[in-house]
Amino acid sequence: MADQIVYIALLIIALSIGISMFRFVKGPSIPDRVVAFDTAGIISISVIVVLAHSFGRLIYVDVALVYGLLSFIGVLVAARYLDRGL
Amino acid sequence: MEIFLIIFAVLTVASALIAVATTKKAVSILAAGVMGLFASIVFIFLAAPDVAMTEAAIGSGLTTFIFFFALNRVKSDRAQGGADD
Amino acid sequence: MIKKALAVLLLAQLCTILFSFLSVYQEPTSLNAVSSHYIHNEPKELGAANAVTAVVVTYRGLDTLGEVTILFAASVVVGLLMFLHKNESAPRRDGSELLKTGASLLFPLILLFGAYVFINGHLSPGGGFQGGAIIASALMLTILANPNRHVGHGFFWAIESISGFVFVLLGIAGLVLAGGFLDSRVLPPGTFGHVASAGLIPVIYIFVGLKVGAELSSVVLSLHGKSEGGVQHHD
Amino acid sequence: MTSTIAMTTGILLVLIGLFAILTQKDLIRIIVGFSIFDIGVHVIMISIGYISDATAPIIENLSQLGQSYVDPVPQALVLTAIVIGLGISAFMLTFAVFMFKKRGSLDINSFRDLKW
Repeated sequence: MADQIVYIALLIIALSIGISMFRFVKGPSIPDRVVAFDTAGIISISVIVVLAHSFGRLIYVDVALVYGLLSFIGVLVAARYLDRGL
Repeated sequence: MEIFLIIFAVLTVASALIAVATTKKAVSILAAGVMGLFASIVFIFLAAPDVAMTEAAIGSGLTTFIFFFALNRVKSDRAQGGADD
Repeated sequence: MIKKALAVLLLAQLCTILFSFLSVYQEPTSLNAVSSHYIHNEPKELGAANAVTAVVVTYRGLDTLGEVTILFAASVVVGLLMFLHKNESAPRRDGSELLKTGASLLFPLILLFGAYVFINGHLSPGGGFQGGAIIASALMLTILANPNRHVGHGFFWAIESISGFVFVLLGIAGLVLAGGFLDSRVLPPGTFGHVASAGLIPVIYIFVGLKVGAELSSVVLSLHGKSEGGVQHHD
Repeated sequence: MTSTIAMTTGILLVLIGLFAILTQKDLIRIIVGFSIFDIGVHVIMISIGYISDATAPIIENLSQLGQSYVDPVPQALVLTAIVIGLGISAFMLTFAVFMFKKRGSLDINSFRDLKW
């Protein structure tokens, strides 16, 4: 039962990453793509947490912590670059 | 579990292809960052959390930042409001 | 056009070679002798829970020393070249109020997390390199919020030199008091799984983290430019 | 199986990165190709160290020592290689900025000094 739940969760996450990658490929302007980058980063945090549960090693969650604290800085850099304020 | 590894491997290769094929430099750099992100998930599948963490902090984080810094320095000397690529 | 065709031809050959290697590759089911020795004897010998940390800091400690030296050389060259070509642009636009407040709020938290990552390097994933990268990212957040604020290179050079020096000194202490250069059995191994365990490994990793953090920060500062205020006094 | 999939990914990344290095004209995009190449090599190295159905080499308590763990040595090497890759990328970007300041262009076709 727990395995099925993990599979379903991973399927949903993979689908949402696919949607954000679609926006990344198609997005006509650069800000669209920056937002898609941010979304993909935040979704991958949840991938890592689900994988940590399914592999039974809770220490993998540290990787997700690093993502959570650092992924927003990339978006800030891109935003400041587009704003010509870097 | 292997099906999900295949999904993320395909996403990694796809974002690398975007990085090579796109015409805008900023998009190319962003796609390289996304590729680092998915590569670190592949590292988690390969039971290497240390490498995944390094890839998250350095490969997907700091590398993207210094690329943008360098791109900004290259562009700030160009005529203001020049070709935006 | 002919160049592109040649490149594709070359890559096709490389592709054939690599995939023919892959077609005969068998996934191993057990460790080889060296790695098996590292995994099974390391908890009793050194007492570090994370075997990767034990390999990086002790078994292959000399590699790590060479690696931080390469990073030092890279950061020196980046700083030198950027110093030769100063960027005399107009003052940059400041960050918005939201960005400034958020950055000053998050800066100590990210620093603290970086310190957590490299102090717990022997227990959980993480260590000096990751912690150093997190510290450099924290510095970059403040640069983004206040692009015109003067940040001197001197502070980072001082931290970098002191921690590099202490790293080598700890290695020599291992040579004198224990089995060899960078041997971590100078301090007692302690209880397995506690923060104060594994002998010298956490101490060495703290200095590696500080050194890597200072080097990456100085690379980031040099590439950002406009921070040569500390050096400008000399000319 | 797992390591075969990951190794295929790594080989494809290496090929894509080499293609970018060989065919792109712009210095910054060549460096992006280099970083793709770098990650591909790292993926290949880590997948060589993978053991079937093994877990990460982090021993939470001593009673788990009988479990099967993946090889820690490639992980340690890749750990340092990623950091060196960042240093080299910063170095190459600095050269790109330097060349731009000298020549006013990033196109490699406009650097003709040593061309014979």
